[in-house]
Order: sequence, then structure tokens, then C-alpha cells
Amino acid sequence: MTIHGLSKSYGNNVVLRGVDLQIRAGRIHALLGPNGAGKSTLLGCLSGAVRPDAGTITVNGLTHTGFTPQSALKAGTAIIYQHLELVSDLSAVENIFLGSEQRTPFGTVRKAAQRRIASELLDRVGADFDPSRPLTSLTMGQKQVVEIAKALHHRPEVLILDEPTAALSSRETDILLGLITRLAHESGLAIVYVTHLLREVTAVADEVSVLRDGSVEWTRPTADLGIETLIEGITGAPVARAATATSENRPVQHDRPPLLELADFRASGAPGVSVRIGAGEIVGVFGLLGSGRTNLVEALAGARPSEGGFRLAGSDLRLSSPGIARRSGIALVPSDRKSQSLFSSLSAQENVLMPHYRRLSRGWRRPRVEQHVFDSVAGRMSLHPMSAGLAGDRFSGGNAQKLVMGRWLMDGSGVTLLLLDEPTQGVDVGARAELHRMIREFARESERAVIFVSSDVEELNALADRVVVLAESRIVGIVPGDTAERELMVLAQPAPSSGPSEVRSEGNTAA
Amino acid sequence: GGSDDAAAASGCETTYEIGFSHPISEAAFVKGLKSQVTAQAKEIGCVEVLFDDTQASDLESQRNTVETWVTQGVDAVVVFPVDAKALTPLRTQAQSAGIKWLQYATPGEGVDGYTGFDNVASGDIVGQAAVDWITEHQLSGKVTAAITSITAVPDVRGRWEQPQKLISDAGVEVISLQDCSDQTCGLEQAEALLNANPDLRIYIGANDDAALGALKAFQSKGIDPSEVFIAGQDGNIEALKAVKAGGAYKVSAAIDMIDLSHAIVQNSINAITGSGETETEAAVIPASLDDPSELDELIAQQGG
Amino acid sequence: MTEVIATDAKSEPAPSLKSGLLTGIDSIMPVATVGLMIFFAVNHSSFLTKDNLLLIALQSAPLMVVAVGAALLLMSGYIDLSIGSVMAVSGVCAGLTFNSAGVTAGVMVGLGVGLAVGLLNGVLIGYFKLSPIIVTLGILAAGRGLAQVLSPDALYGFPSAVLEFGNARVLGVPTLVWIAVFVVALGALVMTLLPAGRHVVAVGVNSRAAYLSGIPVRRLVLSLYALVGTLSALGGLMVVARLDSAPSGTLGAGFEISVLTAVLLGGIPYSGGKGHLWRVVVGVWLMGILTNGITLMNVSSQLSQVLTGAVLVLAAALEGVRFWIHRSSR
Amino acid sequence: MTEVIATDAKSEPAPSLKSGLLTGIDSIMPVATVGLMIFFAVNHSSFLTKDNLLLIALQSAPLMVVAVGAALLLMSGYIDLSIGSVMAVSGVCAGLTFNSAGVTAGVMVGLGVGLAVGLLNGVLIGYFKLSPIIVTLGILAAGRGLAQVLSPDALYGFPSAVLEFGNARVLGVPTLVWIAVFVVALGALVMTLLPAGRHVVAVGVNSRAAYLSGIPVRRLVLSLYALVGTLSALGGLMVVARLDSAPSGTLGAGFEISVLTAVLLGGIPYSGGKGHLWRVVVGVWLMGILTNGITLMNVSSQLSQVLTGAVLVLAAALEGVRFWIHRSSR
Ligand SMILES: Nc1ncnc2c1ncn2[C@@H]1O[C@H](COP(=O)(O)OP(=O)(O)OP(=O)(O)O)[C@@H](O)[C@H]1O
Ligand SMILES: Nc1ncnc2c1ncn2[C@@H]1O[C@H](COP(=O)(O)OP(=O)(O)OP(=O)(O)O)[C@@H](O)[C@H]1O
Ligand SMILES: [Mg+2]
Ligand SMILES: [Mg+2]
Repeated sequence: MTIHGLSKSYGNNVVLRGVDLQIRAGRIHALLGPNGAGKSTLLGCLSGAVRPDAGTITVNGLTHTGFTPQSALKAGTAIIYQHLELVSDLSAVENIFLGSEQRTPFGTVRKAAQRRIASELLDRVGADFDPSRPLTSLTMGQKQVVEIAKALHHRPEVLILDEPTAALSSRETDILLGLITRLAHESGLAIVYVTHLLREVTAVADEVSVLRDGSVEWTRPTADLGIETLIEGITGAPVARAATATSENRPVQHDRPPLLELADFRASGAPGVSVRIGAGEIVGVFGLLGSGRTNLVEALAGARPSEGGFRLAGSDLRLSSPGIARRSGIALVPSDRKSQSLFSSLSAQENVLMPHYRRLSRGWRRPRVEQHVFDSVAGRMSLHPMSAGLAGDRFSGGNAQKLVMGRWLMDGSGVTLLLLDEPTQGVDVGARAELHRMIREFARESERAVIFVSSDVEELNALADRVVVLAESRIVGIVPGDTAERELMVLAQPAPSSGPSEVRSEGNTAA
Repeated sequence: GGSDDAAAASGCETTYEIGFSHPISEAAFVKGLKSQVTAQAKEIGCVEVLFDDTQASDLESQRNTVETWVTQGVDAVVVFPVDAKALTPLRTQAQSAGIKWLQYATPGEGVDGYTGFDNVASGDIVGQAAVDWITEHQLSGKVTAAITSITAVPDVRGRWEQPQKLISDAGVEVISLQDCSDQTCGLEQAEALLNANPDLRIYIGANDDAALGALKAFQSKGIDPSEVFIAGQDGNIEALKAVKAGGAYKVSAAIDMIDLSHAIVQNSINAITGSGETETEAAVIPASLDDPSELDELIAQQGG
Repeated sequence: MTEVIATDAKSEPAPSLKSGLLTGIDSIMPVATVGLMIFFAVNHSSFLTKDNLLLIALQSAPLMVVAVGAALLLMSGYIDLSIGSVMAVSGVCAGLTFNSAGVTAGVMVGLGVGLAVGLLNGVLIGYFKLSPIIVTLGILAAGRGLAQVLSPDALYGFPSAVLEFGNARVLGVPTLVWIAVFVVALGALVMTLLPAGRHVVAVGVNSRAAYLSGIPVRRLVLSLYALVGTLSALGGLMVVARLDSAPSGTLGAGFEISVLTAVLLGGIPYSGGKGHLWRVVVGVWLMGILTNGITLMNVSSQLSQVLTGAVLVLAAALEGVRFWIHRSSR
Repeated sequence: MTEVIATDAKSEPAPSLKSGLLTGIDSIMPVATVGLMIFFAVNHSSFLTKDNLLLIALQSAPLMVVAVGAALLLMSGYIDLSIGSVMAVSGVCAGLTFNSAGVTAGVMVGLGVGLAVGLLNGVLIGYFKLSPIIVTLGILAAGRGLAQVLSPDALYGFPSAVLEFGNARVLGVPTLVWIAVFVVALGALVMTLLPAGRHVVAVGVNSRAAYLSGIPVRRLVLSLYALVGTLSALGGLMVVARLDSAPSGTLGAGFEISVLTAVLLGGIPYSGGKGHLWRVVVGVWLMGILTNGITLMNVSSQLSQVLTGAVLVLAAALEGVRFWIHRSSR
């Protein structure tokens, strides 16, 4: 596949300025770049989701000036979108075959055959859930796997993946990386791979291109590159210390009274969890796909029914709704940004300020104050484009994530317990370091704590004071923040069904 | 036909079942008519009347109701057809099942009876009264008139066609002939027309409701009631009282409701038993202050 | 019958109590309908006669035919409010043709006009992305006016074949009922067995995802509006055949409200993407017996409105209970 | 005026041509309205008189009052179809009270009944999550029945204060128009100046996200339904005051359709989350001049339906053009 002179602008926002790129069969081509560089837009041009203004795409000797989703599939490109594009009420099988159903001679759907093929595809990508389950009952990660199976089912020659691992745990990530390596090197697919996780790049990519400000900075074979070069390429500046900062000089708060105490806290039917978290602490939650992490943080935010002891800053709370949790100083950034936190058609400013309008008002709203508060958060998060009026869904993935994080990280948000589910998914290296810094600053302020879920061990190491490891919704261990990946993985393996639960609960109350 | 259990209980030999379908149940006049019909049925005895709930001249709903009665096997149906032609097949079906088919308000071919009032006569009454008033005040050519219609029920077109002809012939221009059959619409239409035509002095409603709405428009405009001629048709109680009040509302072509409801029941029984008169045209009475005792009687008929 | 959404209960064996409760709740609406039938049967001797039940089926037939189309459309997240006027325009056009060019030509013209209006709606909404509610409301008003312009005078007395068709019976069941059964079966077929059924649901749930999967969304929307237009015309013709008359002012007036009510009663949410066709059938039937029973029992018109309203709210409540139980089973 | 969505053009200066086109398109509806006014003015000399314009404002006042509430509700993604019957029930209850307990008591009772029905809708829909369309359709039917049960006989001839109020003028402008202006101003105030306005929009765009960020969604929905109920009652009382009569069968019948049309004409999409209140005002005004112009020009009833339909389709088309231009600017 050869891309030549591809350009696209939205209004006066020039996103792609004549991109030239060559993608070869049997190679994994990593596409890197800061948030808002135009990566997703470029890929959208290749899959038919976006119509380019100028330029050509040549696949197998045929030159196209643009695609529709159908013609892109026909030309042999398949894509996995950054924001999953699946139909939630259909089953996994139906999603995989959507638009290309297997038919009998009478035109009816061959359900049995579809199911068989779907099972095979899912096996191939290392999933083991029932493919006839409706999508609503799957976790983010499982949905991602369905999306991959769907793409593979089209037997593409070019497979495009836009941050496929952002929502995956490390085990699934490894399986996925193994899979695409096989696909490229054995089946001879050309693969375009967008990610912000640089170790993935060094692990699997054959070639790397860096896209900045809508044009390709450079393309090089991976062999010559070190992490520093990549970071420099992406951020456009020499490696800053902050970008690689880990958990040094982290005060562990044994002496202070705990800010949050959970005593046999049960999240919608899950087994009880007991833990104490001190003020100023940042606690990571680790687990495999479907281990109940999302369940737990949602229950802590009042978004799911829960029972059991919940004590925050000395007072017992009953969390019956997010509104009540919010008034007690608890806030959540959910992992499913598109459906659970972003107001797609509202402006950036409204997205950030939505929960705070009442607080910022004196009965009536004060536009100047609002503007000021937004400007200061957006500035600190280096939002791009820095535009208060742009609608939420017109921001790139990473910048949209900054909006929903900024909602609670802003000054005086009144939050004491911040719950983050995959807080930096889709955020570029530079901005991630920035977000980490902000999270740390947030927690250091008096009487606050952060609990965050992450599938990225690097992130846990960089941010967490302690890590709570979950398996099958139980706490199976509480370990220091710099615990190595291997150790975490061993802990997180689901126990054999006869495992003695007493042993686990011993560790639970450690604080 | 005839539910014999009920017959035994009430000491009747047989109790006749009659279905009465009026497709404008929401109108005040129809509500009054229904209760009067029930009262007359009680007085005549040994007869039960079923009512249709159809509103807003909904043909489908009316047809379904009457068809249900036919299938159920009532003894007679009395129908004010939204569209007589559209009910012809049903009539044939009913009659071949031995059910008497009578029509209300509008005569038709092949029916077993007819109870009504003459829409043309009704239109004539208000039209003529208007003409008399024009002549009396020598207003020919000096004022204009508005008339409302109910085109959804074409069978009653006499109500607007007659006055239109009479008033035009009397040398008064009819500046508006538009659909309107409720109070809100009468009010808003009259207001708009009055603004545009300060010489509008005559307003004829196809029913009383439209005219009552218009009355409010003339009142709020502060026009001397003696200079205005408003007339409606049906003779519902609110209109009769407006006439009695002696303002701009000069006349309502009132239907004698006792006559009418008695005939609805009696004609049906006559058709069933095959004896006696089955066609009645209830009197349409010009209810105006020209005949105060008649007016009082009409008001009394409706429990006013 | 027509399972549009595989329920959880089906795919992953849930504990028996809960799955029992779920199927129980799912069938509350049918059970309520049967309950209502028993109530009417007890209170009026002629309710549960073969003739009366066939009559209800006959009277519901046009509604059933149109409701199937409207249900499919609603499942895909779109709405058509122009139904009543499409019935009128195509009925009137057919009526004008019957007397001049014969019955077959009339039927063709009628269905053709319905198809054409449906295509118009579909192009405006599917391709030009105009607002479904405003466009079809506009067509509703304009269509009624057009019908009356085309036939200012009453249109009646068609060739006898028309009326005969309207009254014909096959195996003791009215032909019109057979037509309704056929259309329902066709709808069920599309929804369960054909790819198009999946596409309809996909568009209803997430039309962007459907588009990106290569489903020709615009064409699908166009086809659905064309289908609803054609079925409305068919419904209109059925009414015309029974009336032997095509009253331009009242034919089909307000029909779209009945259709919408039946479809919503059938549990298809306004936002689309969900629903079972067989439940729409129950919805239509429920409305049929309600009107019939109320007529038989001679309920006063005020009370009958209160009753109808109560049944609707009750239906919504059952739907709500179903929703809650489904949700808590997640 | 009431900007619900900050447009791009505002925050980052777009190239002048496109931004010019955008504002141009955004104001097509007002321009079309002015165009229609010019057409009527040319064709009828008394259209463009002060009296006639005030009259249109007066006649639109009840619609305006209710449309403001309905617009807010629709922006939050919900709908109320029970409006017409709420007007009837509260009008009748007020009417029953006027004669026995006086005017103030009557107004209180009327508004109270509207509030109560609104709360009922709100609890069923907001808290029990029942389907908005079915519930409010149910209340529509039941409410109409109830109104007729409460007042089987005509209800008229209220204390003179009622009619006087209906006809009163302040500074030459009818009191009812002042009320409408007041309600619009209140609505604009809520949408622009109060936090609640942002919450309404947030719920309309993504109610799950609104809920998770701590906005009390259920309470907001309840309040909005209560608001619409109360404003419907107010609209009903305004009609009653002008008629000096509360006809239980026809008061407010079909009003919900006019309200919906006006609000949709005002460019608030069914799915909520968007819209400017001032455009709803234009929508109401457009409908007002259309009826007025048609009355003045004595258009036949068939033709007037065709005309109304055409205006609606045109409005949808303008909406569509706007959508396309906005889109291509993405
Ligand atoms: N529909 C749209 N309308 C206007 N601007 C848009 C739209 N979609 C994307 N953009 C803009 O295009 C630019 C590039 O976005 P894109 O999503 O391609 O970035 P990206 O490189 O994928 O970033 P990320 O790493 O955060 O996913 C951003 O500035 C974004 O705001
Ligand atoms: N809506 C749902 N319906 C049924 N089961 C669900 C639903 N959501 C989650 N589950 C199940 O609950 C368990 C915990 O899910 P949860 O989303 O909390 O896990 P997670 O660790 O956050 O996974 P992920 O990494 O995918 O986000 C999983 O087994 C999942 O299949
Ligand atoms: Mg991206
Ligand atoms: Mg999760």
C-alpha cells in the first residue's frame, strides 16, 4: 500500500498535510505521534470512515482517491477503530459477520456456520468466551477481541489497528502482539499499528513512522531505534526526566489515619473487599481482563449497587447514586469514554465544567469565572486544539481523555477520592507524563487519595504507591507499587476453584 | 336479537338492543343528546341503547363499532355516518342479517328508517334570520359576513351552503368560508377576520361551538352587540343561554332534542316490529328572543 | 417466534429461578391480553364466539399489516408519521382508477403511489438526512390535502370485485386476515432468517458502526420507508375494499397514532434497536380486543378513554418491570 | 439569544466565507418566516398592521408558553404527549372552582392539577423508567376521559374577572402576551444563566455520562415533566380565560401536536441535546402567521393542509441543508 500526498482538513483545522507513506506486505509498520497528530484521521482515510481532501491510496497496484467502508474492505483493508464501532445489542457472532453474512442459496443466514467460524476466529485471537453472548455482557477487552476477530474475518491484506491495546491487560496485549506478529510474518499481511505504548513498538514493529502536525517526520526501521529516539520523535523535544519518572521518593503513609476504609465492601454481588487507604496515597488496581476492576471502582463511585462498610474521612457512607458519592467528594473517570463520560456534541468547556456549574455559580452562572477555570485546566493539560468551543467528539482520542480527566483534576473540584479506570488510555507519552504528574499533585494535596485501574504495568510502577491485585473480584494481594510485571501476573492468575479463600482475606486488611 | 335474561328481569317480553353511533362524541351537543336518548329509552321501556365512543369523525372507529354491533346481533342500529357511502357494504351486511339500519341526521337510500333534522332547513333558518336582520338594518353592501363549515362531514353541507347563498343574494359579501367547529377555532378565526375586515358583522357557525367562540371575539373587541349578528346551529345549552342573554348571539337553529331522541328510539322499535312510522324529521326551531317561551322550553329540555 | 435480540437467558444458562422469572415477565403482556379476554368473555356472552374473534382479526388486519412495516422501521431507529395520509392518497388514487381502468390496475396504482411516497420519505430522510419527524409530519399534512384535492367529491361504488374481495373468505377466514398473517410471516422471516434483519437492528442500535461495517445504511433506510409506504397503501386498499368507498377526508385519519401505539405496546422502544415482532402482533391484538370489548360492554365514552389510558400506562409499567428485572440480571 | 450549544464559529474564528454561510443558514428559518410575512403582507393589506401582529402574538401565547416547557424537555431527550389533556383537565378543574371558590382559587387549582399530572408523568418516567411515549399517550387518553367525567355538562359563564383577565392589556399589549414573553424569558434565563440549563443539555446528549458525573438525572427529569405539566395548565387557563368557557371535549385537543411541531420547527431534534430557545420562538411565530395568513386569505381547507404540509417539509429541508453545511465543516 502506498499513500501519496494525502490531505484532510476540518474547517480551518488542517489535520493532514500531504502524507506520504509506504506499507509493505509482511511487515508491521508502527505509526506514532502525539495526540491530535492526525493518526486516526489518516487511518480513517484508509478504511473509508473519512473522505480525504486530496491525495491517493494505492493498494495492489490500484489507485484510489478515497474509500467507502465497503470499497475499503473490497480493496483488502480492514480496520480496528480507536473507539470500538460495534453494535452492542447483537451477539459477538452477529457483529463479526455484520454486513457480510454467510448466506444459504435461499438468502437466509447460515447461523450454525457463522457460529463455527466465529468460534474459530476467537480461538485464534486467544479468546474463550461464548460467541453468541450479546455484546453488552462483555467487558471492554472482550469487545476489543471481537473487533479484531471481525477484522480478520474479512481476510484483509492490510490490517490497520488504532491503539488496540489501550484497553487490554498485559496478558491480552501479549496474545495480541503475538498474533499480529504471526499474521505479518507468516501470513504476509501488511500491518499498520498505532499505539502510544513504546515498548510494544520496540517489541514487534519492523518499521516506525512518526507523524507530527499532519505530516510524516521520518520513517525508519525499528532496529536502529531506542526508546529515547522514539520519545524525542514524538514529543519533538529531548527526553525529559518526567517522562520516565518512576516511583521515587514516594512517602508511604503509615502514620496518618486512613482516608478510606473498606470493610467487606461488596460490589453488586461480588465477594467482599477490605482495604484501608491513607490520605495522599495513590493505589493501583491490577487484574486480568474481567477480573472485576471496573465493577469495583464503579461501585465505589455509587454507579453500581453495593453493600458493606465504606468509611471516608471518618464518616460511614451509603453510596446509592453517583450524585451522593459526588457530594461526599468521590468522583469517577470511567473507562468507556465514548458512552460513559464524554458529552460528544457539547463543547470542550462544557465537557470539563459540567459537574461544576452549580459550584462555580452564585445562583446564576458567571461566564468569566467559567472561562478562567477552563483555560487554566486546559492549559495545564496542554489540550490540543486549545479551543473551548470545539465539540467533544471532534477532539482526538487522547485529547478527549484529557477533557474527562480535567473534569476532576481541576483546582477546587471538591474531590477527595478520585477513581480512575484506565486513566491514560490513548494518551501520548509526553502528555501521559504530564497527566501522571497532575495525578500525583492531586493526591499530594491534603486529605486526598486516588485509586486507579490500569492494565499497563509501566503505569502502575510509575504512579502507584501500592497495587491491589484482583482476581475473580477478590483481592489476592496488596503489593508495593514497583512490583515487577512477572510477580503481578502470577498473583493475578485466577485461583483453582478449590483455592482457600481465607488465605486471601488475610492480606486484604493490610494497610 | 334481544337479551332475554334482562327481559325477564324487567318484566318485558323482549328487550330490544339498539346501537346508536354518533361520530362526534366530544361535542357538547352530542353529550346532551346521548343522555336524552337514554332517558327516552327508559320512558319507552324494554329497550337498551348502546353508544359509540367515536370522536372527531373517525370513520375507522365508527365502522368498527357498528360492525361489532352487527356481529353481536343487535336488533337495530342508528348511525350518523361519517361517510354514508363508506358504510353501504356494512348496511347490506346488517340488513341481510335481519338487523334494521336506520340513519341519523342524514337520509339515505335503502335504509329502514331515518331520524334527523333537516340540515338545509337548519341552514335556511340561520341564513334567513341573517337576511331579515340585514334588511331590517339596511346593511346590504355595508357589512361583510363569515361562515364556517365542517367539510369532514359533507352530508351536513346544507348548514353552510344555505346561509352562504342567502346572504350573498342579500348583497352581503361572504369574506370567509373555512372549516371550524370548536370554540377555540371560532375565537381565533373571528379575531383575525375582524382585524382584517372592520366591517365584519355577521358570523354564522356550522355549529354552536364555532359561533360561541366568535361571540367572544366580538365581545372582546368591544363592538356594540346590537350591530352584530351571530348565529349557530344545534341549539346547545351554552348557545341558547347566549341567545337569551340578548347580546350579539341572535339565533341558534335548535333541534328539538326531546323530539329527536324520542324518535331515535321509537323509530328503531317501529322498524324492528314492522309497525308504525320510521321516518321522523325533528323540528329545527329558530331559537331566538323573538319567541322567549320557546327559548325557555328548549333550555329546560337540556336541564338548564 | 421472531426473536430479534437473543436474550441472555438463552445464550448463557442463568440460574433457573431468574430465567423463569424472565420468561415469565416477557410473557406478561400476552398473559395480560389473555386476562383481558377472559374478563370480556365472562362479562359478555358474545365476546368469545368464533364470529366475534374473527371479526376482531378482520378489523385488526389493516393495522396489523401497517404495524409490521412500522415496527421494522422503528427497530432501525426511524419513524413514519405520514401513514394515515399515505393510506388516503393511495386509496383515492386506486379508487379513481378502479372505475376507469379496472380492479387490477387500481390495486397496482394504489400500491405504486404508496411505494412512491415511501421512496420520497426515504430519499429525504435516508439520503438527505432530513428530520424524520418533520418530514413525515409534513407529508402527513400535505398528503391529506392532496387526497382531498384529487377527490373533492365522495368516491364510491367500485366494481363489485372490490367489495367481494373485501368480504371474501378462504377456509372460513376472511381473505384480509390471511393477508395480515402473510405479511406478519414475511416480517418474521426477514427479522429472523435474513441478513437484512440483522442490519435493521444494527442500524437501530448504532448506525455509525453499521455504516463502518459496510452496511449500506442509506439504502436500508430507503427500503424501509418504501416498505412502510407500500404496506400503508396495502392497508389503505384493505380499508377501501371493506368500505367500497374511498373517503378522501377520513380514510386512514389518525391511523399513524394507532400504529405507533400498537408498535410501542409491542415493546419496541422509540430509540429503536430492540423488539420482537410477535410482541407487536400481541400489541395489535390487545388494541383490537380492547375496542371490541369496550363496545360490547357499552362502556361510556369518557370511561372508555380512561380505560384505554390505563391500559397504556399499565403496558408501560409491565415494560418497566421487564426492564428492571432484565437489568438486575446483568 | 439562548445559545444552548456554543458553535464553532464563536470560539475559533473560522474562515469568513464558511462562517458567513453558517450563520446565514442558521438564520434561514427566521428569514423564511420573514419571507412568509412579506408574502402575506403583499397579498393582504391588513396583515402587516399593528393590530394583526398583536393578534397573532395573542393567539400564539398559549402555544408559546407550553412550547417553552416542551422544548426544555425535548432538549433533555424526553417527550410529553399528554399536553392537550392536561390542558383540559386543569382547565375543567379550574372552571369548576371559579364559580364556587373564586378566581384565585381556580387558578391555583388549575395550576396545581397540571403540576400533579406532570409529577405523575415525571415519577413514572424519571424514577420508574417507563417509556415516555407510552406513558404520556396513556395519560393523554385517560386525561381527556377524566376531563369529560368531571364535566359532563358544558362549563361556562365564569366570574367576569376571568374574561377580563383574558382580554386585559398592559401598555397596549395583551396580558397573555406578557405572560408568554415572561415564560420565554424565564426559559432563556434557565438555559443561559442557570447551571440547570447545562444539566438539561447534558442529560440530552449523554444521560449516562451526566448521571456518572453526579447530576441528579432523575430529579431533573421529574422537574422538567412537572414544569411541562404546570405550563400546560397555564396554557389551558389562558385558553379558558379567552373563551370564558371550558369545553371538556375539545379544550386543548391536538395541542400536543402543535407544540411538537413548533418545537421541532424550532430545530430541536427528537434525540435531544441541541437547540436554541429563540428558534422555538420563531417556530411558534411561524405557525401563528401561517394560520393567520391562511385565515385572512380565505384559503380552502384542503389547500390550507397542503400549504401547512409544504411549510413543514420545507422546514425539514432547511434543517437538512444546515446539517450538511455544518457537517462538511467538520
Ligand atoms: N470530526 C472532526 N471535526 C473537526 N476536527 C476533527 C474531527 N476529527 C478529528 N479532528 C481533529 O483532527 C486532529 C487529528 O485528530 P486524530 O484523531 O487523527 O488524532 P490522533 O493522532 O489519532 O490522536 P490520538 O493519539 O489522541 O488518538 C485533532 O486536532 C482533532 O481535533
Ligand atoms: N453488563 C454485564 N453483564 C454481564 N456480565 C458483566 C457485565 N459487565 C461485566 N460483567 C462481568 O463481570 C466481571 C467483571 O467485569 P469488569 O468489567 O469489572 O472487569 P474488568 O477487570 O474491569 O475487565 P476489563 O479489563 O475488561 O475492563 C466479568 O466477568 C464480566 O464478564
Ligand atoms: Mg487517534
Ligand atoms: Mg474495566
